[in-house]
Amino acid sequence: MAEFKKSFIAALWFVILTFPFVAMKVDSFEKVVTWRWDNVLYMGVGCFFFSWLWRYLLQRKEFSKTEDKNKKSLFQQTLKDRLFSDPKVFRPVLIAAFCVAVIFPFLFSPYQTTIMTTALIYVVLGLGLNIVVGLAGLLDLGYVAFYAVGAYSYALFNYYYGWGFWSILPAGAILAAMFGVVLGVPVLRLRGDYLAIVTLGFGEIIRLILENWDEVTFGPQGIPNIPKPNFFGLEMDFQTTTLYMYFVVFVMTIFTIVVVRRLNNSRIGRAWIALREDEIACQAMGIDTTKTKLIAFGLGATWAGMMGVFFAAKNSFVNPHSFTFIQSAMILCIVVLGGMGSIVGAILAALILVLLPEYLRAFSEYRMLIFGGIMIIMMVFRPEGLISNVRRKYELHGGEKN
Amino acid sequence: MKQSIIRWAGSILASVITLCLLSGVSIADTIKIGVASPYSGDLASYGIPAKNAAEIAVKAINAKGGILGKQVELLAEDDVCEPNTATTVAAKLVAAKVVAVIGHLCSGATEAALPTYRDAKVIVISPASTNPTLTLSGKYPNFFRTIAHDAAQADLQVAYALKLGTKKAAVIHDKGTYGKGLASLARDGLEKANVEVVLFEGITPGAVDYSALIRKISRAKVDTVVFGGYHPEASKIIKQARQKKINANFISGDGVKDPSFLKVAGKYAEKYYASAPTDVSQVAMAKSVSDEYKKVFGSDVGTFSLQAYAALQALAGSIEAAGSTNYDDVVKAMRAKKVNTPLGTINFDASGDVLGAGFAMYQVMDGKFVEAK
Amino acid sequence: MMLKLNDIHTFYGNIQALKGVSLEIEEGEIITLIGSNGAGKTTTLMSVCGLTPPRTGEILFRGKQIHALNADKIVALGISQIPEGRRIFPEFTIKENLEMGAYLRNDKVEIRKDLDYMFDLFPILKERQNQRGGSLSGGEQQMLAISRALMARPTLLLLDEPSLGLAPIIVRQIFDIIKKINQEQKTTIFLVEQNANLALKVAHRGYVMENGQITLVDSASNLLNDEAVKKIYLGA
Amino acid sequence: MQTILDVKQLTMDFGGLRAIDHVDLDIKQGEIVALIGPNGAGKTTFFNCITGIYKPTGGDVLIAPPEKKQKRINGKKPNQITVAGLARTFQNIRLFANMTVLENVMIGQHCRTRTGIAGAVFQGKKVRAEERRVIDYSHTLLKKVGLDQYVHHLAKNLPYANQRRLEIARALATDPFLLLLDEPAAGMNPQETAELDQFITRIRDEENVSILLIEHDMRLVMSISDRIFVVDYGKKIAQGTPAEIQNNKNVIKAYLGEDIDDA
Amino acid sequence: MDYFLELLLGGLTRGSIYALIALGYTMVYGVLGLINFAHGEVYMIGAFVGLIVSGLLTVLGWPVLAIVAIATVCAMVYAAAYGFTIEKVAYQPLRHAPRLSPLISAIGMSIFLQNYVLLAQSSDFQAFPQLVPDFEFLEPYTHIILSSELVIILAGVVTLIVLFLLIKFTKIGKAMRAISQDRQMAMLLGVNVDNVISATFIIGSALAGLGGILVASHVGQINFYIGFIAGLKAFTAAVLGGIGSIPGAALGGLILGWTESFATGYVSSDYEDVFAFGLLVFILIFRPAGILGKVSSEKV
Repeated sequence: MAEFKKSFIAALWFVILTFPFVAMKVDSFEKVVTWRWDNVLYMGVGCFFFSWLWRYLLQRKEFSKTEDKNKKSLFQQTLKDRLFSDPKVFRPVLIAAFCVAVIFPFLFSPYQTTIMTTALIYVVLGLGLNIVVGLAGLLDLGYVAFYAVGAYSYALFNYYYGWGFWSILPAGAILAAMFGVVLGVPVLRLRGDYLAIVTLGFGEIIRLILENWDEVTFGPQGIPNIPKPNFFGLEMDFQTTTLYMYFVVFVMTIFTIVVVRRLNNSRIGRAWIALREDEIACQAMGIDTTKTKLIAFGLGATWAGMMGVFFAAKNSFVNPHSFTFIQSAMILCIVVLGGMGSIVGAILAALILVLLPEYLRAFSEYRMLIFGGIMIIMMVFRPEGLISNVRRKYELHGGEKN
Repeated sequence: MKQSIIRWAGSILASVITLCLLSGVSIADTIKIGVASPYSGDLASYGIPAKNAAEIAVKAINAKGGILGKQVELLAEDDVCEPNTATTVAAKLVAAKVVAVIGHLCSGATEAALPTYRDAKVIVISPASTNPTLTLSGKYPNFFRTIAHDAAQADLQVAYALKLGTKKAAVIHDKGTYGKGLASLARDGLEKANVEVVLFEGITPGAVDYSALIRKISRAKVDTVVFGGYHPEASKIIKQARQKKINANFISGDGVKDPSFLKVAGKYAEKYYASAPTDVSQVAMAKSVSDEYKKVFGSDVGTFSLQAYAALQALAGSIEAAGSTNYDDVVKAMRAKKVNTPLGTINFDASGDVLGAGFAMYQVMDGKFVEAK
Repeated sequence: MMLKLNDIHTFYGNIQALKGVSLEIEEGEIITLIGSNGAGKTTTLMSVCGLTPPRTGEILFRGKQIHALNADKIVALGISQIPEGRRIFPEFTIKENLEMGAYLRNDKVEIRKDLDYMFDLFPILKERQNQRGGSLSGGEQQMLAISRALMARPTLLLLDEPSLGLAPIIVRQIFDIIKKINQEQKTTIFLVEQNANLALKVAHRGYVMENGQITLVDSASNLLNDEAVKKIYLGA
Repeated sequence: MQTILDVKQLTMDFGGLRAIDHVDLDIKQGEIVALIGPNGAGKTTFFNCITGIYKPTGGDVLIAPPEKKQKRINGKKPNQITVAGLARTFQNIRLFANMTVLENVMIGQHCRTRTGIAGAVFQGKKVRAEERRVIDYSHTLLKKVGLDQYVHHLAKNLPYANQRRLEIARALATDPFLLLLDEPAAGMNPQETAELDQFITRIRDEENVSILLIEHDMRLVMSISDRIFVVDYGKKIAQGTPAEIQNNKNVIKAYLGEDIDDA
Repeated sequence: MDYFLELLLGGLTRGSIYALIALGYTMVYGVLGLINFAHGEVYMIGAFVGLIVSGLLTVLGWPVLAIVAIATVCAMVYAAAYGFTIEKVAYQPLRHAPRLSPLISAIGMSIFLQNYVLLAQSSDFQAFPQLVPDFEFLEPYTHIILSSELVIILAGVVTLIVLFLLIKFTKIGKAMRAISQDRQMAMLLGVNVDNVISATFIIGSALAGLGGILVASHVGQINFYIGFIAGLKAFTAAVLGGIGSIPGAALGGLILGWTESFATGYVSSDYEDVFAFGLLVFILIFRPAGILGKVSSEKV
């Protein structure tokens, strides 16, 4: 009964809170008020059950904290450990995922392939930002700037000099990396949230320059007719092009995963994590923190630049509207939702965040409302992200001999 | 915890698969038409009325027995006005085997989506994309629009500015594809006509106020201000300008000729000039559509509602004329067949621009848009 | 009986820090809890104060259950803690720090009186009353921390490692004051200390803690002579 | 004996406040030297000046690594100073909490290894060999400090005393000739402190480093130091052998108090 | 000179708006160390409540003065209630979560609220009645300052003074400052942290609601998206002035307002945001914690 009362109070509170919004619609110039009492009823009933569910889930979350300890040693820990560290389990899972990804476009419609292509773009972007935020711990809210640099370098080099996709792909990546380093030099001594707002500012500045520098970038009109990458000069129809673009981004994704994984477990990756954990101690260990940060920033930007080039090719059109702050926020969400520093997590989160709004299209207008709600719920019930980064265990044979 | 995640992911996967299957299964023997425009984000206020109008049009068509005896099914998709989402939407609609698409709204989104439709032989009729190159480039034989492109509008604005005796002008825009495009064309036209353009600047849509720019305009002492952009910004600008006692003429495009503009700007809107598609509000058909719209959705028709309605009717008429949904036949019919719509009797020229629905200049008089003499 | 802990178990997330701790404090006593770092001494204090409430077990203050109360309610009952590391508000002046100590009190006149008493107790604080708390040295901060806690007029004072990081000469002063408070104000004191030698010299009774459990209880003098305690905690 | 660290007239001002006032200090090879003084006397500031966290306002810090020429290091960045051969620990333990014990030590080797981005990506023979070497060396170090059963544990899960040891091991991994320890016995009980006593001496002998430490625990200081420096209010008030310091009037007045037995 | 004065006053108006919203960011950051990304949406909610209430009362034929007063109070109360609820739903369960998690739930909350208002009140721009009457004594000066601008500036000044006194001298203000320095210690002294955090959200949100209704009445229109840009700018202002510092938020708002105003007036409005963000970057390079923020050098 206490539960009932709590839910009732919550429902009442939300009804009062939402009352002016859902019940009334006012046109103050024609002086008409439209009343919509039915909405109030839906709101009340909905909130009543939702608050019940919410509290139930919160309790479960609290409860599982206690239980975890006991269970973990027996079952949970081993499952997770085996999934990510034991090659006997990890390899088949990997191979299976790989196979599914390869045959995916043959099984599903070009639409599914297109959204999967978009999802893979975000996987790579997420992994790139993961280097900066997840590993090195530098909160970057302007990541989209480097994405824009990549996209525009393809669009512009192609427009003015007729360069092709494959030659600009590395050029765009390098250009973005250079931008990363140049922007990084003055701002990287800032900490935490200050760094965040400055990078946000840089992201906006780059977008505004693209928007205002008509002579070169064509401003908000954007640049149309950007060619798709050619495949030995073959003419392709819509289906084949979609397929081809999917495989291009798929190969890029695999490449990214391999590189990021190797970096993560290397001397440089360890330095990044040390930097994230404790900057002062990191410096005291003889690590040049400025250089390490710049490498992280530059490398993160590289992936954004690379994906920018691909993005321009995929849409055959770029304009500044594609590179707003919301995009940066999306990519950051991928990193945090996935679990800071975790590669598998970033992949999963990118898939969820891109595919979810697509599959929520069935809810039409409610799409973004639900999306926002799910973001809150995921964070409340799984604040450390989907998968926490497990540190690698290095083999130790040499030491044993002594 | 781990388990619940897996279970959760599983249920998502299951629903995804179901949805995929559902989208694959289609009810036979309907004609599918897509509507793509923004229903979320900052431009939703243009996209939703266009979609609503299309829904009314389809209802009317279906009530009369459909096209070629088949019912019409409308697939509405949100493109958020983003090029990337637009290509996804295009792929989705193509996969759903639509005959034609009404949309997209933003020229950028249209531009990005068009190649996909062209390759899949899908007709696209935009109610709102006015960027001239979309038709003039000749790259998209599948593209039509029920709204004249910006160059025509800009010419009209320049002609009017000259008629008002403009010697010195300020051209303002909202940095958007539509606004800046139109404003640039107007500026070029004015300069060609030897009018001194003292200001050419963009404002940030959504900014809390524009007082600094207003003061700058006031100081420049111009005869005419041309604003390229939409009505929310226009009403903010005109309101503040009149309050600051600026008496220059204001000229804008169709983005401003909106009932909301009159409501929001109120008395300050008086004498504002706006070029727009020829007023059809007295045409019986447009009137009945507006009434129907108000009845169903409880609000006035939006900026592009009638264009969207007309696009659907033009399409329906052309399919009827072609006698099938065959792409080549319908495209041919689109050019040849004159269809009666709320915009008047229209068909399309070789490049896809609308014929029979032109632009006229309007001015706000006593709280209404009246055709300017 | 002033305070009674009855078989409390406390967790930090998944880690169990206290595994069934029971102890008792009589009115007017000084008791001390000694043990190595990480044994759970600080957690015991935090559990009493409601910052890390025990998951099971009960805490009674003058016979009343307090383990389910919020921290502010517990403070209102007259339990104050001086946490490890002093935790002076660095941006507040010394006076503001002291006033923060009397946060739950509304008797302006009495607060004024207590403020004067603190300034008598530690003249250095009076001298510097308008300086920022962050500008004090470690020893001065400890004095401020003690007087700030006393501003709440506690009947039970919990002290966590008051000697940590202080010069030997300061440590002696601090311990003198602890004794003085106990004698003059009749405040019951629960002292957690690394420096067992000193702690046992001022305390009446002592508890020894290892790995989240109480392993030994006795009078302070007995503990001082206990061979095992001597070896591990007294360094003899 | 060669002088490996020579601090001359070191001065440090914060705004108008003089935290260190013309302090001289020197360390000879193989020595264990302690720096003691009341709280706020400027001991940690002194450390921070030497290790580059602060830039001293005046004076010189000169180092002379074994078999190398003497050079001036004041104003250099902390990482450059570590590369030059000075390693330190912190008063409040600063481990990389979410990394494993082994990785913590491996980080120490960072400045003695070379692998770059390209190397990490392509994983060539040289890179793998270097990685192997780092792992083995770190493991050996961990064995020496007695932490080898914890290699794969996260640093934050270690018991307190072992965290202190790990911090020392991590500092040793940077291959220093001088180790600076900031209150290594803080928070340890007498037994642990006694073990630390032996541990520090052993490190000095086995790893061939000299040691400078700040400490409040007089028992430890008196038993392991070769020489002691005492500072108060930023000024050096005494220096000498433990016996000399114990009987120095100034030191007793400012720092030790009459009866040092309790502290 | 006149022109300069006009720009100065224009910047002051804009700056006061930024400051009003920035105060909420800075207060929440002070006690929770959290960027409340949904704060801009609270401002939007305030504006909408103002619209709905004033519309309703107009229809009911109430006198103008009563409408203004009630609409303003309702806007503030509702904004405060939303702020309070946002904290309870999206931030309180995340008190012990990793640092970035509340940021993401804040972004989610922002998306959620925008779409909630979009669905409940349509996406159209809605005309907002002019609540502030045209003062007659200002009539000769309207080319320099409008009555609504004057009211915004005054409201900004008054709010700031009240808030400053509140923080400096009241118990709750002291508790807020104590929490921002050391939350656990504040709890040990008997501060009910949850209540103080709620109070912070309530005060900050009420100010945003006030800002919302003032701006809406000045500009004359609102829709569900107005919170985004205003929020972003106000947040920039808060950081510029030194986030966590109340005078800093005010100063940051003013500087940002003036920068934009003068950039538009003397350079081009094309680049007003470039100037705004450029200034931010420039200032943070030289003062890494903002103008009035304290550089908290970590103790080693």
